[in-house]
Amino acid sequence: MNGIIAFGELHGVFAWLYDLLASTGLSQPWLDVVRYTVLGAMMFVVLALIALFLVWWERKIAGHIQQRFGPMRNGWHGWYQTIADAVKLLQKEDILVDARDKMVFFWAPVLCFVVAFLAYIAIPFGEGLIVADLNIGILYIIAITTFTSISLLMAGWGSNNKYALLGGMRSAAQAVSYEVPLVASILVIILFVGSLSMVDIVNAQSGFMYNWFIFRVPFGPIAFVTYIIAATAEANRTPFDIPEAEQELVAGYNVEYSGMKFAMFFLAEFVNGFTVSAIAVTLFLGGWHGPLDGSFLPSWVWFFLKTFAVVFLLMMFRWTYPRLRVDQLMEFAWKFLVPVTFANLILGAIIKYAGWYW
Amino acid sequence: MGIIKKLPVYAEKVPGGGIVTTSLEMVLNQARARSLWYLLFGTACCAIELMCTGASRYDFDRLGMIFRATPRQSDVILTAGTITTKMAPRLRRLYDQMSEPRYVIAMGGCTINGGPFYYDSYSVEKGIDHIIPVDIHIPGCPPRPESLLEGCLHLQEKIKKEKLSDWQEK
Amino acid sequence: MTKEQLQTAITEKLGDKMTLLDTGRHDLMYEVKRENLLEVCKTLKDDESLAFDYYLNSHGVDTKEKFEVVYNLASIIHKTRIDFKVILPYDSAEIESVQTIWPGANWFEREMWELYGINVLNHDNLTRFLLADDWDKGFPMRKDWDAPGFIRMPEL
Amino acid sequence: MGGLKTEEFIVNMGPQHPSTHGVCRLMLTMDGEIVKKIEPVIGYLHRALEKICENRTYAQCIPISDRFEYVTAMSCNQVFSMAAERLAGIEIPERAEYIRVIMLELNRIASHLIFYGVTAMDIGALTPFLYGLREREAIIDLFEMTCGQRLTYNYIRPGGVSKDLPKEFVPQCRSTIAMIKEKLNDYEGLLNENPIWLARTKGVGYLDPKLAIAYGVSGPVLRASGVDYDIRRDDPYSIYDRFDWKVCTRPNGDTYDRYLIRLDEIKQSIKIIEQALDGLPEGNIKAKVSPNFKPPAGENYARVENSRGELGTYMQSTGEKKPLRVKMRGGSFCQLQALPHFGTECFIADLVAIFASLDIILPEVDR
Repeated sequence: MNGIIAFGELHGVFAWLYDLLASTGLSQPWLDVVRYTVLGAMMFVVLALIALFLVWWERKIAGHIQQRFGPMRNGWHGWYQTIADAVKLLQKEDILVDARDKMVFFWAPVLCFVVAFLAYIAIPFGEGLIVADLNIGILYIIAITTFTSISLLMAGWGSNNKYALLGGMRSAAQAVSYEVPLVASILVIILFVGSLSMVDIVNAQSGFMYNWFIFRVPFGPIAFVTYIIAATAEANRTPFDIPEAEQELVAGYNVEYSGMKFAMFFLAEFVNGFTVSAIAVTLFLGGWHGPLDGSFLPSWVWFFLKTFAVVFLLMMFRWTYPRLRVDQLMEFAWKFLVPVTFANLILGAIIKYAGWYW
Repeated sequence: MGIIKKLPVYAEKVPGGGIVTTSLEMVLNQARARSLWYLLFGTACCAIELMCTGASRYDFDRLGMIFRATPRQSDVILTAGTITTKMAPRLRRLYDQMSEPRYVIAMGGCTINGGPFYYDSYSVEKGIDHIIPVDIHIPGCPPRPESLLEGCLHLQEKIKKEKLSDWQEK
Repeated sequence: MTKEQLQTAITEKLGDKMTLLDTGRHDLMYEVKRENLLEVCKTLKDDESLAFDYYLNSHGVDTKEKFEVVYNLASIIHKTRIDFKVILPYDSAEIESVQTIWPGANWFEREMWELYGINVLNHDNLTRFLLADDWDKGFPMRKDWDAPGFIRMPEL
Repeated sequence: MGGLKTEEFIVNMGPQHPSTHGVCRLMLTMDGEIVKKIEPVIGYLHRALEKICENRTYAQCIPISDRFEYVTAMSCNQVFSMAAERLAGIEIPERAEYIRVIMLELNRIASHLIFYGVTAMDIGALTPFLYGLREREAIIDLFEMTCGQRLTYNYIRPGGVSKDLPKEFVPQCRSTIAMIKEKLNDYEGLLNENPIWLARTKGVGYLDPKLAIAYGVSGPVLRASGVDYDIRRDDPYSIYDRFDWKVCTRPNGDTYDRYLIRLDEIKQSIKIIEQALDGLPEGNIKAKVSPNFKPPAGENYARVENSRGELGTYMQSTGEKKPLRVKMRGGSFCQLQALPHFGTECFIADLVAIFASLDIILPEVDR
C-alpha cells in the first residue's frame, strides 16, 4: 500500500459501500448489477470530463504551437470553451438526409461513442482503481477498440455521400492494416508477463523505473515505438487521419452529421486518443507505479501524469506532420511495421527462452 | 431543437416557471454565442483577409471560432468575397444545408451592394440580401481583420439577446 | 535577337501576308488577312529563325464598326515577342481556330466566342464556361450590348 | 476478380471546397481513389473586370486592377500603369522605379509565403500555414505604412507612385528582410527533409516542359519544369537589369520542385530588395500627368512576372480618356487549362497536392 493515505485508500470506501449494499437484502445477481452500474457511471463521468478537458487542451496546445493563443475569451484562458461547444451542439438541428440508410446512419455515432468508453473497463487507473479486473484484459481492449473503425465505415456508408463513402473505406483499410502491428507489439509484452490481465502486466513492472517494459532493451523500446505508431493510426490522428482528411474529403466520414451526432463522433475521437495512451502507459510505462520504489504520490496521479504525457506526444504529432496518402499508409504498415514487429516478437522470444532478461 | 422548443410552453404553467426559461435562455444563448463555427467559404479578396484573421496575429480561435469545411457542422456562413450570378444558387444551397440556429455575416462591400463592381458589371449580384437573410454587414473592401472581429463580436451580442420564443415561429 | 533582326526575318519569311502597323507601342504589331491566318501561324511556330512556340494570349476587340482578334506570341528560344491582329467585318465574324497549332489557345478562343460572339471554326469544345449556365442576354462584351439590370457608371 | 462490375463515379470538388482556393469547381471522374478525368468548371468569380475597365479612365482602372489578382496586387498595378505609360509615352522618375521594384519584390515574397502556408495545409501540415502568414503580416505592415491598405494597394499609378516612402520604411524593411531570411531556415527545416512531405510531393504531378510551353504555362511552374524563362530578364521592364540576381530553375517538374523553386525565388527577391534599398535615389516620385490624360491611339501588351506566372495586360486606346479595350491575362488561367492534361491518373490526395502546387487563384481565371 502507498505510504501516504490518500485517495489510494479507496478499498476501504468500496468495502463499506458493498456491506451497505449487501445489507439491503438484494439477491446475488442484482447486487453485481447495481455495483457495476455504479462503477460504470463513475467511470463514464470521469472520462467525459477528461474528454472535455482534452478538447480544450488540444486547442490550446495547437494555438501555442502555431504562435497564437487558442480560446481566450470564454473564461480564464477559455476554460469553458468546450462546455460552450457541447451545449451549442445540443441546440443544433439534426439534419437527416432523406437518401440516408436510416438504421446505419443512426447507429454509427452511438456505436462509436459507446465503444470508446467500453475499453476503460479493463484499464487500471490506479492501485485497485479498476472496474473489472478481467483475466483477458488486453485482449478485450483490443477487440473493443476495433469497433470504432466499423462505426466509421457505417457512418461513411450510411450518409450516402461520396466523400463520406471514401472516408469510410479509408478507415476500414487503415484499421485492418494497423491492427496487425499493434497486436504484435503488445504480444511481446504479454510474452514476458505471462498473463493477459492488465493488473498483472502493471505488477510485472513494479519496483524501480528500469523494470518498466520500455527500458527492457532491446525489445522494449522497439515495441513501444511501433505501438505508438500503430496506435496513432488506430485513433485516426495525423499523420494517419485520412478517414477525416479535411482538405481532400471535406470532412471525411462525418460530412453529413450535425448537432449531437457530430458531437458524439468528436468526443469519441478524443476518448480514443486517451484510451490509446492509457494502454501505452499500462503496458510500457509501468501503469500506476512511480519511478522510485515507494512512490510519494497516490497511484492514480502517476497514471494520469504519464497518460497526459503520451496524449501530449500524440498532439505534437498532429500539429507537425503532414498527412500520408492511402497507399503509402498501407505500404508503410505492411512493408515496414509488420516485419519489424514480428522480428521484435522473435527477438523477445529468444531473450525469454535464453533467460537474458531481468 | 425539438425539446428546447416545447419547453417554454410547459414551463409557463408551473408557478415561477418564467425563471426557468429565462435562465435556460441565458445559458443557451451564451453557449451559442461563445462557440460559433464558421463555414470556410471564401470566394474573393476578402478570403485572404479571412485567412489573415484566422492566422496567429488576429486569431479567430480566441473567440472560440474555428472553421468547419462542411455546412452541416457550421453555424455562421461568412460570405467573404463577391457573389456572382453563377454563384448565387450555390450560396443559397449552402445556406439551406446548414442546421438551424444559423447566422450570416456578409463580409466586404461586394456582399452588401456589389462593392466596386456595382457599376458596369453584368454578372455580379448587387449584395446578397435577396439570396440569404444577412445578420451582420461588415463594410470595407476588404475589411480589416479588426473590423471582421468587431463584426463577430456584434453577432455574439445579437445572439445573446435572442429569446426562446423567437424559435417558436421559425 | 533584336527587334530589327526579327522584323527582317518576318518580312523575309512572310513578307506579303503580314503588313506592319504603326499602332504597336514597344512591340511589333502586324495585320494578317483572315484567309491565310492558319498558314502564317504555322510558319511562325515551325520556322527555326522565328520559333514562336509560346502562345501568350488572344482576345477579341469590338471597335464599334468592326471586330479585331489580336494574338500575342513569344519565342522562348529567341526571347522575342510579337503581336498580330485579324480584322473581321461586323456581320460575318468568323475565324479559324489556331488550337491545332498552339493547344493553349483553346480556352482563350472559347472565352472570345462566349463574350463577343465571334464564331470559331472547328474548335473542339465551344461551350459556355464563364457566364451563368442560363445566360440568354446575348454577348455582354460588345459595345452596343445592354440589359435590364446593367447600370453604367455616370459621368463625373 | 475480373467479373466484378465496377463503374466510375463523378465527384464534385465543388465551388466550396477547402482545397480549391476560392470558387473553382473540378468535376472529377473517379475510379475509387484514382482520378481518371478532370473537367474544370469556372466562372463562379467572373466579375466582368474588362467591361468595367472600358468605362473608366486610365487612373480609375488601377483600383479595378487590384481586384484582378489580389494576392499580388502590386504587380497588377504595375502592369496596368506600365501599359498606360507606354501608350502615353510617359517617363517615370528614377526614385519611383526603385520604389516600384521594392514593392513588387516584397509582394512576391508575401504571395510565396501564402503559397507555402496553403500548400502545406492542403497536404495536411496545418502549422506552416500559421508560420507563413505570420511573416506575411510583417510585410503587410510595410505596405500599410506606405499606402495604407493591407491587400488592394492602389499604390503604383501611371506616372509613378502615389505616395513617397515614410522615413522609417527603409530601416524596417531591412529588418523585415533579415527576419524573413533567417525564418526561411525554419521553413526548410520543417518540411524540406520531412519523409512524409517527400513521399507526398516527390514525383507527383510531373509537368512535361513541352506540354507546359504548349499550354502557355508560365512563371515558377514553368521554371520548375526546367524551362529557363523569366520576363524580368527576357522581356526586361522597369530597372531589373541593374540588379544582379539569378533566375532559378528546377529540373524535374514535380510538386516538390514547384515547392522548392518558390523558396529559391524568395531568396532571389530578398537579394533584389537589398540592392534596391541600397541604391534608392532621392527625387520626386511622380511624373507630371493629369489624372485623365488622353494617350494617342495605339495598342500595347505589357507583361510582368508575378508569383503566379506572366501577368499581361493588353490596352488599346483611340485617343479618348477611356481605354477602348483592356484584356487581362493571368498565369493561373493557363495553368488551370493545362491541369486536366497532367493531373490525372493519380490519387485524389495527389490531385489536391498538384492543385496546391500550381498556386491557382480564381480571379485570374475568371476575371
